[in-house]
Amino acid sequence: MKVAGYEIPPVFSLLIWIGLWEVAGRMDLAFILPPFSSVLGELTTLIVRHDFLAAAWQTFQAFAIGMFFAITGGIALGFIMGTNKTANSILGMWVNIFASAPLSSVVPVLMLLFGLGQLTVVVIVVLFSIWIIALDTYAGVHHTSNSLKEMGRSFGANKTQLLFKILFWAALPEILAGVRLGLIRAVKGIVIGQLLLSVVALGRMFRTFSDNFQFEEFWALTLILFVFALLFSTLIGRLESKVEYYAGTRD
Amino acid sequence: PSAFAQDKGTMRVAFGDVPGGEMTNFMIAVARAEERGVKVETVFLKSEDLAAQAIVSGDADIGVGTPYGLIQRVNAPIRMFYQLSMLRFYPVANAEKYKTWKDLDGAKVAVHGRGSGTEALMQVMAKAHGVKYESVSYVPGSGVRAGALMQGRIDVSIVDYERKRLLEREAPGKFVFLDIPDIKATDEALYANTNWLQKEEAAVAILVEELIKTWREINEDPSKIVSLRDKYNVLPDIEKVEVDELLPAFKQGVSINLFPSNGGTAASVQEDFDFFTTSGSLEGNAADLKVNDFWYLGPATAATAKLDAN
Amino acid sequence: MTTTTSPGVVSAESSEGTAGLKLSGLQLRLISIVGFFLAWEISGHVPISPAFPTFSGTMMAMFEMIFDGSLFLAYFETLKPLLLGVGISAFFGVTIGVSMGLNKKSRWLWEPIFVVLQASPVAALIPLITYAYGIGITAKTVAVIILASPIIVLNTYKAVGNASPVLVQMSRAFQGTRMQEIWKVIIPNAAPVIFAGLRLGVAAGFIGVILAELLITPTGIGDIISYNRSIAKYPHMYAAVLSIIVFSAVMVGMLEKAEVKYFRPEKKRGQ
Amino acid sequence: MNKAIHMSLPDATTPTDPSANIVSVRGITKFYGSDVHALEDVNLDFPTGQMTTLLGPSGCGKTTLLKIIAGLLETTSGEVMVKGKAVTSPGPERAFVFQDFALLPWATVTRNVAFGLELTGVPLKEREAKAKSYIDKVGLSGFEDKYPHELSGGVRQRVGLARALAVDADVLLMDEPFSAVDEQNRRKFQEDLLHLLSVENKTVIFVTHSIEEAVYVSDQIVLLSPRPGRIHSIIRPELDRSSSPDDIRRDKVYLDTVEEIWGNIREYLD
Amino acid sequence: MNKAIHMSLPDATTPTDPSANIVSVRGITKFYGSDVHALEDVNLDFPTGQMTTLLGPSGCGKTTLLKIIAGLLETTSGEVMVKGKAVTSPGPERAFVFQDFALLPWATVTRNVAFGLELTGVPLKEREAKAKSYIDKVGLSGFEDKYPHELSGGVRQRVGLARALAVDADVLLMDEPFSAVDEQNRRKFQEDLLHLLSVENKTVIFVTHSIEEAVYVSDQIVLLSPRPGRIHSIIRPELDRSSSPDDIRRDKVYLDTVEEIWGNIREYLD
Ligand SMILES: Nc1ncnc2c1ncn2[C@@H]1O[C@H](COP(=O)(O)OP(=O)(O)OP(=O)(O)O)[C@@H](O)[C@H]1O
Ligand SMILES: Nc1ncnc2c1ncn2[C@@H]1O[C@H](COP(=O)(O)OP(=O)(O)OP(=O)(O)O)[C@@H](O)[C@H]1O
Ligand SMILES: [Mg+2]
Ligand SMILES: [Mg+2]
Repeated sequence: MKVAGYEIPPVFSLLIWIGLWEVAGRMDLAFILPPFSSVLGELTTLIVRHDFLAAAWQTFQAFAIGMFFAITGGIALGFIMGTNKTANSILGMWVNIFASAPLSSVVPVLMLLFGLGQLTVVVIVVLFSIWIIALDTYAGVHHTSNSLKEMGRSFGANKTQLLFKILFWAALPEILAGVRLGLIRAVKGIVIGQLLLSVVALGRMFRTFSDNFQFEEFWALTLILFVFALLFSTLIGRLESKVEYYAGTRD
Repeated sequence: PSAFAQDKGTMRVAFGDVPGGEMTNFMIAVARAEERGVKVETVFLKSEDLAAQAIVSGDADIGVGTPYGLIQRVNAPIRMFYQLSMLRFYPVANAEKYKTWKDLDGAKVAVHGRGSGTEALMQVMAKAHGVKYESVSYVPGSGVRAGALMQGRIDVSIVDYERKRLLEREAPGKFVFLDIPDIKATDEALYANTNWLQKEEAAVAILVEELIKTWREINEDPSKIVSLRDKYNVLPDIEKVEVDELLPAFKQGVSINLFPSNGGTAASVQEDFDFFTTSGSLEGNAADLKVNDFWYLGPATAATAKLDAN
Repeated sequence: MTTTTSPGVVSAESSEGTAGLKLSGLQLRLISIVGFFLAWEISGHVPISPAFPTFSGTMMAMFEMIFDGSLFLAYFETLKPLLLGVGISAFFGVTIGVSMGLNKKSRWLWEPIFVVLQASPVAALIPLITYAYGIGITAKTVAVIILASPIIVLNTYKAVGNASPVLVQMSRAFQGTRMQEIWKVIIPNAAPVIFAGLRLGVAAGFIGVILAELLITPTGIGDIISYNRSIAKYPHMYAAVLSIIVFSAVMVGMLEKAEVKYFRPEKKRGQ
Repeated sequence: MNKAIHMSLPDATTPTDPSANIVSVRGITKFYGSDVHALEDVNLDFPTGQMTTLLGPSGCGKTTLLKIIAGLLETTSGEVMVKGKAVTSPGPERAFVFQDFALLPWATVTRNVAFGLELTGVPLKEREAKAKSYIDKVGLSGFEDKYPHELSGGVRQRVGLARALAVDADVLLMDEPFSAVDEQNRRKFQEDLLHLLSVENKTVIFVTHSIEEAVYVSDQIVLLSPRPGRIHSIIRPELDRSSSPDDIRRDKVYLDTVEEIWGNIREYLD
Repeated sequence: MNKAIHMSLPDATTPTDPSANIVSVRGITKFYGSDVHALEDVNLDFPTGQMTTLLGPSGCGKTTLLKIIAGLLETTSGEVMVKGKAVTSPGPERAFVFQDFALLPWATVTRNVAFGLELTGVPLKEREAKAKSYIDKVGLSGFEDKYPHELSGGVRQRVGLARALAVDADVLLMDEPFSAVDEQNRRKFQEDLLHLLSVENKTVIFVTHSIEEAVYVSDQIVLLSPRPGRIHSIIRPELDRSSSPDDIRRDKVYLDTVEEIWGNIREYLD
């Protein structure tokens, strides 16, 4: 949008929304919505609290471990589906079901199976993100142009070379897109899991804050999570744009 | 004292709630038990049924709640062994619309959960006053119900004494608290698997002793809750609002006999049977139920005897 | 009928000419389903945990709930906020998305906020909904809306924004008005992607409604799950979870079929 | 005729007879943004009823020029006259045939062919009848109810052609209409097109990369220089179009013209 | 030479001299699945050092035949002999040039050209030196560090050609190498290719849709009939390749051959 001849980047429209929030908060329209400025104020005190740091660290650990398994597992799954027809017709169905299943209903069951500790949270991260990574990887492998594969074979590539010198790189843009979506889903999964179980720290904080009507803290915590999710997806988005030039040039 | 500091076993306690000021007395007792060599790990789950599930599946050793229905239905070898607090709930209604129990005919009521003590209480009262609710909906968490009440989203509910204080403080005059007869029933108890209780007899004995000791101390002088919390540095992270509430809350709690001082007896269990059969959580006739099918009173009896002897 | 290489005897599924004994995709899938249930049954007998029922037990519980009607009642309860929420999200989401695709100012205003909502764990806000919208169907509908609408808006916006410039030019070259361009070219052109967005919206809405039923007030399927857990009737709990997964898979699958049937004739042929 | 090929640099000041030239462009310059200079002062006349080809190396601005004539792009300066009147937007007297066909994937062949009429509000019955007649004319009978994805490239382009013919414009603008059609069908299509145009009496402005195609189909060939596109030369191959396609392709004039143009273009290639 | 064009139907029983024909195919039949019959009993010889073109209507099985020769597809029956030995998989004596170039989008021109060598384990230094020499030969000097997306179609195909040349195979298999290159650059490329091959002494099997291209570049043209592909005829245009490209294109033999093939193919078109 242009104002007085200057191009204003779209992100600035967020400022309008934040402004509305601030006004609504100051007018006391709803008691759950404190002014944005006081949320920001709470933000600084929140992030130095040691229970927050412990909670964040614990959550991040589960997140990192889970993502590691989801990424490796998802890519492997995608490659198996992309290179083997039989595997695809079996796995494809399951992956598609789980990718769109209401996993929030599974969370109560997971605790029964994986206990009360970090393991459950790790499993939630994996469960929320692995399917989309597998699907995207599969799409990348599946759509790798036939002539690229044939090129490899005609110049004498063996299976390993085909996989690591051609297929992997050809599928990379889709893999990265899958990882980005997987990360977003994992963050959502962690929040859903912690809200439903309160096993791990952040969920506990959410619950405490909302029970005690501490809405500044509540929004501050939400804001941190949002920023975290956006940060991660932007980072992966950066990587993605680095390989974008060749995602567009092939069929 | 060093002789006591040796390892007496580990116990994992599963709460059906997030940590809050109302757990301070329990955590003090835990800290004292730890001084005597019992290691206690705590997990905080979203709801009581999750805690029960953790005990059933063996993920935790001790649960917090009143799983009468569970014990009767699943035939699980689970027994309660320590009575933590008495049922103290306060039916509340929007003062603009309702004044007495009689007005509640055809009202929409929100309680904690299906089969919960809160539902039981509301149903018992309805029966007693001959009214019929239009619907009963389930809204877990006294805090949530209090919030919804303040927002005018619900008009009739039932809250714990802590939220009652909150409602009185935040919106004086807006709500009426309906009177209920003195009810003698357990709100929260500790329970565990019988095998585990036998295996960890020593550790359980220590924990129960410290619980009773602490409960008695606080019943004698509620202000001790603050000094003991500082001394043992329990729940250092609870919110400031909760810290401020600590003393008044416990003072009032003591004044209404919230904290039984002997950990449960055959008589208190019998009272539970009366209440929970009326409410429908337990099936059958109160007189036919056997204490030993639900409670393992050994540790509490022993500890009371020991402490009384001193 | 003596050689396997002669044309005509091999199923069309297999690409290689000699695969007379190969199983079709459908058969493989059925086998994998049976295998899954078998593994479940066995591990239920082991047992993994006292709270892990067998498959047969779960199915018994499922039939019990089907025959006493409680499952249908529960679905009725669950589908109300779901359909309402998805319907509202679809109406406003598509409207906002189309306006974003057609109008720069609208895009400037809405795009960042929906990108943020899409990328963030908005589920965290569900506990707050109760304070704002109470505990009834409104709150649950709102939960569905906040989860379902970002994906619907963004898909619609992308579809409309990326409307084939060649087709738009074609419409202009034949003196189509702006309205004709929008209604006869841009929207039909975007329809498949918009519909795909609705499908994703339904999937997100399912997550939202279950979450709301578990977090706000237990009704419908969420109530079956949490109530049966609280009284340790684990087979019933598992039956409810299984049924909702199957139900959503079927529903999303049907939407996908409809999408292919009505919007993507080229895909239908290809498969 | 002695001199088979006329070459001339156009002269903007020469008064042209508006009835002889249905389309004229005057002093057209086009910039994309501030630094892509696509066309520089192009002056051209398109004689009524004739076929003019725009030829030149890739990126020289052929498509740009054609779209400016169609009214789909604005000029930076200069103007387009159609039947003596300056125009800046698409009009009923011009119809466009797109390189990549631009068919509606969700519409049948009949609806696609009738789409131009649909946009101008012709009633359903009438436009379907009209579409049908052009479907027959371009040799698509039997394909009426098919969808574009069921057709091969050559057939799709015939649909695009029928659509342009159906609106009954005087001028057909074609941007590399055969580039997505395979070589052999293309050759057939060229012959069919010439035949059709001899019956329909249209003015055609045609963009192509193929020198042979240009020489084979055109009355007038405009050779453009690389970016910024300027007119390099205008060539009028005086072929005897009454002879058979095969004879034309071995005609000395044809071969000379191809060779000459090739000689001119070759220097621009990479 | 009196008779410019030899036409013959191949005879599978004629004994052929294996040293004269580097590649031979015998009785090749190919089904895709059970109902797509792509090729039917194809027998062909490819003389060493010569350029053979496969020509035929779309879908007649040209690509299929070429891929079978490359060892990329299995036959349903029949066999491919390379240097007298039956082969069923790709081998170092054959190199493929792809219609859509098949370049690695993430690799520079140098790495792409050296990719065939990389796969066979040639050390980095050596293969880069070799790649460089072929990059120069196909006229790509200066493009070494560019990525495919930065190149035009014509330039990309030169990279594909250099890659095939770099592995030093005896036989080059080319599937419509120019179809994605624009017409004018294509013509230039044809000339360059002929020149390059006269130096390199390769056997080339070439698929194309363009009759002119086939006649212009080939020693031997194999005309295939529509699906299932069978050999329709084999034509050897005896052109004098020492004359200039422009002269060749107006040579009577050239024009006659084009016309004749066109006459044959035309009947198959839609
Ligand atoms: N929308 C645009 N923005 C910026 N530059 C453009 C745009 N469209 C075309 N150009 C540039 O303008 C020049 C002329 O483009 P145009 O498409 O008219 O060429 P052309 O002669 O049709 O090329 P081709 O033979 O490849 O179709 C090219 O250099 C092109 O890169
Ligand atoms: N993988 C495949 N599965 C089934 N049918 C195929 C497959 N590949 C090719 N065909 C069919 O086999 C026939 C021959 O195909 P091929 O690609 O060899 O033809 P072509 O002569 O190269 O055609 P074009 O000139 O269009 O490139 C075609 O009818 C095609 O549809
Ligand atoms: Mg162009
Ligand atoms: Mg082919």
